[in-house]
Amino acid sequence: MNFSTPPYLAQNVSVQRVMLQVLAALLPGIAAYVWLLGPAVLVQLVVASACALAAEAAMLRLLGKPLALYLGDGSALVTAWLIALAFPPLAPWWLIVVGVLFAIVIAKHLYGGLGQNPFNPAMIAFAVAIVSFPALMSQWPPVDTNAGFVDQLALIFGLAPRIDAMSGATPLDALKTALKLGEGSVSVAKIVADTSTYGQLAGRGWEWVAAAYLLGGLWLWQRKVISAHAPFAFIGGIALFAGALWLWNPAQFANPLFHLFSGGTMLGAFFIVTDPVSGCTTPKGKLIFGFAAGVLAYLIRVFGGYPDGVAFAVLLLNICVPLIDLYTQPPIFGMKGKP
Amino acid sequence: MLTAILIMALGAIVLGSALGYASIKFKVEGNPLVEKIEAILPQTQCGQCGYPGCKPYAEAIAEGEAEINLCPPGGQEGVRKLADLLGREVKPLDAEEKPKQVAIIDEQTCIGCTLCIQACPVDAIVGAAKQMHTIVGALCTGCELCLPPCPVECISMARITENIDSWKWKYPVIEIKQLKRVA
Amino acid sequence: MTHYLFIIVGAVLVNNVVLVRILGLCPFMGVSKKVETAFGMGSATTFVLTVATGASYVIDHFLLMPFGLEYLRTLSFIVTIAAIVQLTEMVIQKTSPVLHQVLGIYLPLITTNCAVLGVPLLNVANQYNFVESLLFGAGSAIGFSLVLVLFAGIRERVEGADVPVHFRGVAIAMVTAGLMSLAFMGFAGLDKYQ
Amino acid sequence: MTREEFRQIAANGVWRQNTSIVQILGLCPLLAVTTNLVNGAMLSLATILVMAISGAAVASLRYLIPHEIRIPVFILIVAALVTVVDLLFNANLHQLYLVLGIFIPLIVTNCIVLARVEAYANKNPPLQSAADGIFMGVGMLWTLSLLGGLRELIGRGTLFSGIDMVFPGLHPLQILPADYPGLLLAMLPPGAFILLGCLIAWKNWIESRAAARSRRRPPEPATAAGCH
Amino acid sequence: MSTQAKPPSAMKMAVRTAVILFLFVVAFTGLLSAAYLWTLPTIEAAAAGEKMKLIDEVLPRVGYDNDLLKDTVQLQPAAALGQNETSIAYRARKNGEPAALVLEAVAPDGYAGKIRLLIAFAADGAVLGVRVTQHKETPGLGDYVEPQKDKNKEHPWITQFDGLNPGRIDAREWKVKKDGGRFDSVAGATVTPRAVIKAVRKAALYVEENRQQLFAPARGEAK
Amino acid sequence: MLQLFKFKGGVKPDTHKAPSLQQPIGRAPLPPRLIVPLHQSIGGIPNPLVEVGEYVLKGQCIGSADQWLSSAVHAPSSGTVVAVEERVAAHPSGLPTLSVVIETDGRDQWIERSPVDYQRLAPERVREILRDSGVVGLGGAVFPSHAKLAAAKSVAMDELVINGAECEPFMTCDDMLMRERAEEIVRGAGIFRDLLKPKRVLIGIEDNKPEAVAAMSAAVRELEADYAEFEVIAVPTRYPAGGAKQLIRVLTGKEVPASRRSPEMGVQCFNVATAYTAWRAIAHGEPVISRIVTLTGNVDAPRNWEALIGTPIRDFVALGTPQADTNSYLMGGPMMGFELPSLEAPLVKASNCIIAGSKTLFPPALPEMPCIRCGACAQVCPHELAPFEMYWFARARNFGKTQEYKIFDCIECGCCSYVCPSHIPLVQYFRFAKSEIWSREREKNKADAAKARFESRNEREERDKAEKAARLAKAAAAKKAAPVVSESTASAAPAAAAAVDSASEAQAAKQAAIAAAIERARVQREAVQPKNTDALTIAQRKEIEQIEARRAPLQGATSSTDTASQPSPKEEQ
Ligand SMILES: Cc1cc2nc3c(=O)[nH]c(=O)nc-3n(C[C@H](O)[C@H](O)[C@H](O)COP(=O)(O)O)c2cc1C
Ligand SMILES: Cc1cc2nc3c(=O)[nH]c(=O)nc-3n(C[C@H](O)[C@H](O)[C@H](O)COP(=O)(O)O)c2cc1C
Ligand SMILES: Cc1cc2nc3c(=O)[nH]c(=O)nc-3n(C[C@H](O)[C@H](O)[C@H](O)COP(=O)(O)O)c2cc1C
Ligand SMILES: Cc1cc2nc3c(=O)[nH]c(=O)nc-3n(C[C@H](O)[C@H](O)[C@H](O)CO)c2cc1C
Ligand code: SF4
Ligand code: SF4
Ligand code: SF4
Ligand code: SF4
Ligand code: FES
Repeated sequence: MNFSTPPYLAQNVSVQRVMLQVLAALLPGIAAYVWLLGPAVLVQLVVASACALAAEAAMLRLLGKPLALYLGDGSALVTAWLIALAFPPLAPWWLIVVGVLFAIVIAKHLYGGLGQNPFNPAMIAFAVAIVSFPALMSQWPPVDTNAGFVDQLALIFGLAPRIDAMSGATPLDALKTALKLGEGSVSVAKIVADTSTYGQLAGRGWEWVAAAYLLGGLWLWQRKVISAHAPFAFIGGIALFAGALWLWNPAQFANPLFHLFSGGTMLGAFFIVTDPVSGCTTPKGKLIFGFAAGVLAYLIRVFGGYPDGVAFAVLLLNICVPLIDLYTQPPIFGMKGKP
Repeated sequence: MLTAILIMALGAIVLGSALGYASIKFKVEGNPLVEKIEAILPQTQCGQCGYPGCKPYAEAIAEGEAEINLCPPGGQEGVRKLADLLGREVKPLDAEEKPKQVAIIDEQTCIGCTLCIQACPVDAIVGAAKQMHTIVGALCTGCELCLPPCPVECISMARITENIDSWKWKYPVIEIKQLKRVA
Repeated sequence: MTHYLFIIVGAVLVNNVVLVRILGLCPFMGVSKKVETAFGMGSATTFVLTVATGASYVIDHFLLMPFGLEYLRTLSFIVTIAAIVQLTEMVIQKTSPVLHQVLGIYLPLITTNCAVLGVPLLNVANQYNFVESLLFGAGSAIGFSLVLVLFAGIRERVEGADVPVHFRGVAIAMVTAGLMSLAFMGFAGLDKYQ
Repeated sequence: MTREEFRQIAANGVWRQNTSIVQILGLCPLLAVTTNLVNGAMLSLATILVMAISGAAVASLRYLIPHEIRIPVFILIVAALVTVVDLLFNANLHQLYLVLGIFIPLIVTNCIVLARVEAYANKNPPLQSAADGIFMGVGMLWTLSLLGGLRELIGRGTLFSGIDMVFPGLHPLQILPADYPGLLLAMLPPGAFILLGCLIAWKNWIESRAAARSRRRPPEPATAAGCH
Repeated sequence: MSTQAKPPSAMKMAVRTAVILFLFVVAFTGLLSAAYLWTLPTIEAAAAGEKMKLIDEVLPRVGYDNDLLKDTVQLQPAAALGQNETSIAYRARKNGEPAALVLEAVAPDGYAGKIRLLIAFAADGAVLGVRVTQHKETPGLGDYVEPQKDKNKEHPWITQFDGLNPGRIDAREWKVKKDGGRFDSVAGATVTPRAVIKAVRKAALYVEENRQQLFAPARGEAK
Repeated sequence: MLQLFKFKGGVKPDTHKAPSLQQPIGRAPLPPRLIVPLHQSIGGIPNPLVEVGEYVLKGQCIGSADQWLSSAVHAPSSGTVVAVEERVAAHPSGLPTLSVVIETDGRDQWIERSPVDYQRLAPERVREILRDSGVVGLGGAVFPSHAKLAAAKSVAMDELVINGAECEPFMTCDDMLMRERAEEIVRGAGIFRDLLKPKRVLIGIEDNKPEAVAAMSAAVRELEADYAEFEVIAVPTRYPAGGAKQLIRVLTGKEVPASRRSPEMGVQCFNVATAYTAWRAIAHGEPVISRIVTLTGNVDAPRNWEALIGTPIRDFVALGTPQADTNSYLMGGPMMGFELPSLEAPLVKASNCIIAGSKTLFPPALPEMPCIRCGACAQVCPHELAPFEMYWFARARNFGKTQEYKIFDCIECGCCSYVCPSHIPLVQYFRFAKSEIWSREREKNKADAAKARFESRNEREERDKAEKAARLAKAAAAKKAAPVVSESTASAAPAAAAAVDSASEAQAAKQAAIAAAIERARVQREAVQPKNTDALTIAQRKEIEQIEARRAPLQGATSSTDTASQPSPKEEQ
């Protein structure tokens, strides 16, 4: 029997379209990335996508779910792309594979697949990788050493030895290390002036990548794929804390703009804290989620043990989502101003 | 060694007397858990759980003596609720789930012996001695306890069928693939 | 002052008893199916753990150490804790039925919560003074309650998910606890300024 | 104790009522000390010792213990035994003692010990209680060893590391290639949780397969959530 | 089930339970104490053995002939050692002459907190050996200062200190190669080695400064 | 101009209203047979007043209101009753319901009508007339209107809202009614006004119906004198602006929570068609026997028809000549209506619209994907609920949680399903959860009652046992001829003395009787059993009927709530 149910009308929307729009919004950021660091990241994107689709297909088969229906929804691709963009571009291929497998198999399908995972799969991948392979995960190629594509390929696929020249650190990491070694005797201004790692706002050229993510994010917002609550609360959280500490001691703490345009801030704000599945759903909840994630990300990147804190901050807030949602349910029709 | 024993013995006396004193002073009767459990049981009073009624079964569960999956009228749903209440794992019901039934007396055959009235735990049968008996459908819990005592076997069970008022909306989609997997 | 703050932050988040130190897991897994019950368990444990750290400190410093009886620590701590728990239970049951409704069924379980013995033993190992011990005890207990309640929140949600059959129940809860613990690794280093 | 009884006790302890993957008790040592196989196995052995003796002790003394103070008395007995074991480890396996840290004294609060004492030894004769303790411990032994072995293998590519602490002459085995990078996560708490989760799922799978074979009718999933 | 019996009064119950608990406690504490007394010597020996095993790693047995666990000196808290509590230094003597000194130092600025070190100094101030005894550095990254974890099994990183005398080496050289010094380091993890190098140097300078007291033959308190 | 308010959420689907607005309301031809279900409104089931073979006149009452919350049912035309039996109902279940089937004689002869001047009657009497005329809410809920016409005692009535919004796509019956019969609607609203005594009467009409607004405004203007407090207001077009609570919100700014009824907040709402029928009932003495039904969708001639209640839908849809690719028929609008399980079902008072559907008009539902918690549903929910949370728990059958998320505040408007990118039939899940909860509620009540009876029975048995023991003791004492009766037994059974009677003797007699009865019954059964049950003689049937008749009062006396679970005699055999 054709079990048809009201309403018999429906808007022309689908999960696939939502996901494709998210992928599209990532393109400007990817373009800037390629321009800055060479095409290595494209290789990573391909590796991650292929692995994600394969893992997704395998899990769907294993769990007896309709393959055609789910494989095309694009959510695995979003996860894969975010992983590829969050990992160092010259990380060995197997590192990304491990990350993607963790994300798709454990973080997503053990919880029943799309829409049911309490944790952000891409961030699980990142956390697993940085905890397990901190050395590989903190080596970023310096912006200037634009090695040829072939060299990059060789590095990714382990055909060439990993040399020190290829392993710098991100501006955030470098600044943190420098401050730590300086033991209060050097100021941020001096460090930033000293080396060539730092550009106008954040790392040399990195601000362009961040700006491109911002652009894509704003487009998503305009298309109503995401709501503005979480991203802006996230940015606000980082800016507030960075600003306060910077005002208090500009020698030891970088200015807020540096923090907004370096590391994973922009990618996180528009593509990660907005993940509908693992994030909060109520407006107030989204504000709390974004703000607290921003604050935690800042604290972890400045005081904690990892160069950037977006992934851990998001995961920590993922833990709190059910309770935040529970306690921030907006009053329903007719119950405003009443308990 | 002696100090050790002395110090520990001191502690023992203090704690021991405190505990002994409190165990009498703060004695509490009754068990609120039993009531909560009983509220979940279907009150069919059929004894299929192996206990003479729902309350004894509730007491046995509260004591930790009985499994939670013994009540067939409660069904799997009842097991789930008990598991929820008691924080135990859900277990499959220890019997087949039966459809809901009511007892019907074939009035032509009934001899008015009153034996079924005595058997019915919930007073669902009316009638007087040597007169015809009848079962009030709305009150009958379908426990089947009136079947065996009837000397002329005039009582039978009928399935309750759905009508427009008791009709329920069905679970929307049956994910066929999913089902197969579970099976 | 900041020193005390770091002890608390360290105990609640950075070295969370459950997710980082791996103590008190049985109640963590057992009493986290519902937020409400998790909250009850958390409150009961917080109370007992705080009292237990205080009592243990007193026993250790005034009964055991003066006589060089450190080897009796485990024995004396746990017997005292068991007695405290039982007394508390009986008193609450009689005096405040409401409170007993909330905490009653959890109290007896607390005796077999490793954290309740583990935290006093860690206090001894860390050579904390009385105030530090209490803060550490309370902090650990709060950390326990916090993750317990959050975990229960997630479990309530995951119960509705389409988890693969063999993973339903405890197995997926374990995986969830693992991912929570992974998230908590993000706090690493935040207490190093102590 | 009849043979049948013995078999029952053994089957219960080793598989059917396995503390770690069925009763989900005694988790702390299970997860905390299983960074390698040797640690897991050694702690289990210590626990077996404690459980066997405490079971027997409680079962023999059960008529002397008043109901009101049974818990403190059980704990007293267990704690005394644990401390003895602790002292023995300290004296004879000092290095291992340092590695296992507070998890030896914590055998006291290991829920299994007390749970078995309360649920079994308190109601059964000494011999059975001792057997129950031993087999419960054996159940724990194999799960801890398995988990420890898995974590070690995935995390480092070796097996039996730390064996030299117990048998000074022996050496760990390098199972995976020497340049295996090692998934450190497996050695850390998250890895422990996740692997145990998988172990429990594995057991569920085995049981449902066995049930399917014997009944040709699948059981309900453990939790009745989800859709039918 | 003696529910029919009249419950005893609270006082009576208190006495009864107290007595029973008392008996149990006496019995089991006795058992425990006996075990303790029985194992005590072995435990002490094991602990001492453990200590010696550690010391052996930084200071070969051949260099001295006294029982250095007995020949100790108490050090007051000193910033140079990174210690804020008193610590103990062990003195090795050969034929009564000071041969070496083993002390504990702490590098406070490791990547993830304190790194505890055990360092042996020769009588002339040269470093004989260094071992990390406790640290929280990132596994797989900063933990190569621990020889068991070091990939380079031939010449673990920590052995680079052996035989060096900071008094004779320029301070500028007492750094990782990346900073223009003489010490190797693993790329991507230079915070840890920098901290260890600095701590060893500070400790050496401390020994240099207090050599008189530290190697003094008499049992006395240093500084 | 009145200040309008906004309600949150809502959607704007294509309206598809134009096709059925091209023609004036037509009068549907008299069908040969009318099937009139007795249960057409919320509340008690009307009792049948006619028997098979009886001749009825148009407008004759064939089912009387059962209780206060119930509404009468009338014969839509004159003819002969050919059956009073279960017939498939216009209900999503497709289950049958007790209906009166009338073979029309084509004369369409009215029963005597008695118009009244309601202003002279007591309000109570007016409400009674409305009830007995079968006036129920024609906005969809078919709630007996007289029940809504009692103002709350504590709160003064501020506004009476007349609902002409008609926000559902396709549907135009109210629009046409307002265009053509505006005056009678206003007069009907006047009756409501006179009963409720509100300060203002607000007639809300969506602004995509300018003709209706104009017609209604004109009617109000013409009747100026008596209807000064009437105001016709165009409200923004947005589904579900016609939901009573939404319209009240838009017009008055008041939000009526689910837990309260609108009169408690000084406002009440009626549909325009309800007002119209109320006027017809009072001023013309015509009970509700017909209504305007939109016939539209995949038909050649979409139009509004005034059709008799009871018209089989098969006959009705033929009026519009459905196109060849028609694959389904909806009753109600596409947002809240349902697919008719059978065309044999008749039109009822609730049937405001019949839509012929086709693949192009209503594409088959896309496969359901998992919810990605995007929140789109929550944004459009007019009751500001969290549909995805309710869905999550309804799916997992965690009904307690669905109630925490206020599933009973859901008005099943379908906005959430309309926007869901995962194509989840959310409303279905909610309906499923609601009916499960209701059914559990019923079962729980039943269990509680059973428990109470079980306990009282146990108590009684205890008492009986004690009494019996006392009696026996006494008898024994008497036999022994002991001169003194012990104090306690005497007090335990003071009344039993009269019935002193050898207990064992009675027992033996009983035993013998039972044995005899068993024998009798065996013989009887042997005689009866071989017979096939469906070959019963008339006499036997009569007998069964007599038994039934005897049982009926018994049931009535003892059954309190659930008559539903009593199986019909057919199932018995
Ligand atoms: C998760 C993580 C853990 C780290 N742990 C250590 C560590 O334990 N020791 C260390 O020296 N560097 C560690 N680092 C690297 C430092 O952040 C810093 O990048 C590095 O020490 C700079 O070294 P370089 O001067 O060789 O580039 C870690 C980095 C990350 C991302
Ligand atoms: C059980 C029940 C009792 C009701 N009682 C009254 C009442 O006493 N007075 C009244 O004006 N409306 C009453 N209502 C009507 C509702 O408040 C509402 O106006 C009516 O159901 C119309 O619903 P609709 O807005 O969905 O068409 C009652 C509704 C229900 C379901
Ligand atoms: C989502 C929804 C939409 C509705 N749309 C209309 C409508 O467009 N017109 C209408 O008269 N009633 C509509 N109703 C019914 C009204 O809520 C309400 O029942 C009616 O106006 C009350 O009048 P009545 O009792 O006279 O039917 C709708 C109800 C719901 C729940
Ligand atoms: C706005 C938006 C943001 C998303 N962000 C993430 C993300 O951060 N990580 C991820 O794994 N998937 C992300 N997804 C994809 C999808 O929600 C994710 O795969 C689910 O968590 C899988 O159940 C995103 C999707 C959307 C629409
Ligand atoms: S089986 Fe269920 S309904 Fe029957 S007596 Fe036992 S508890 Fe009651
Ligand atoms: S009538 Fe029969 S089946 Fe029904 S409740 Fe009574 S004994 Fe049970
Ligand atoms: S619109 Fe659909 S997918 Fe989005 S939250 Fe609601 S139910 Fe989920
Ligand atoms: S159907 Fe219910 S939940 Fe959905 S939008 Fe309408 S009122 Fe809200
Ligand atoms: S072993 Fe059970 S709580 Fe730790």
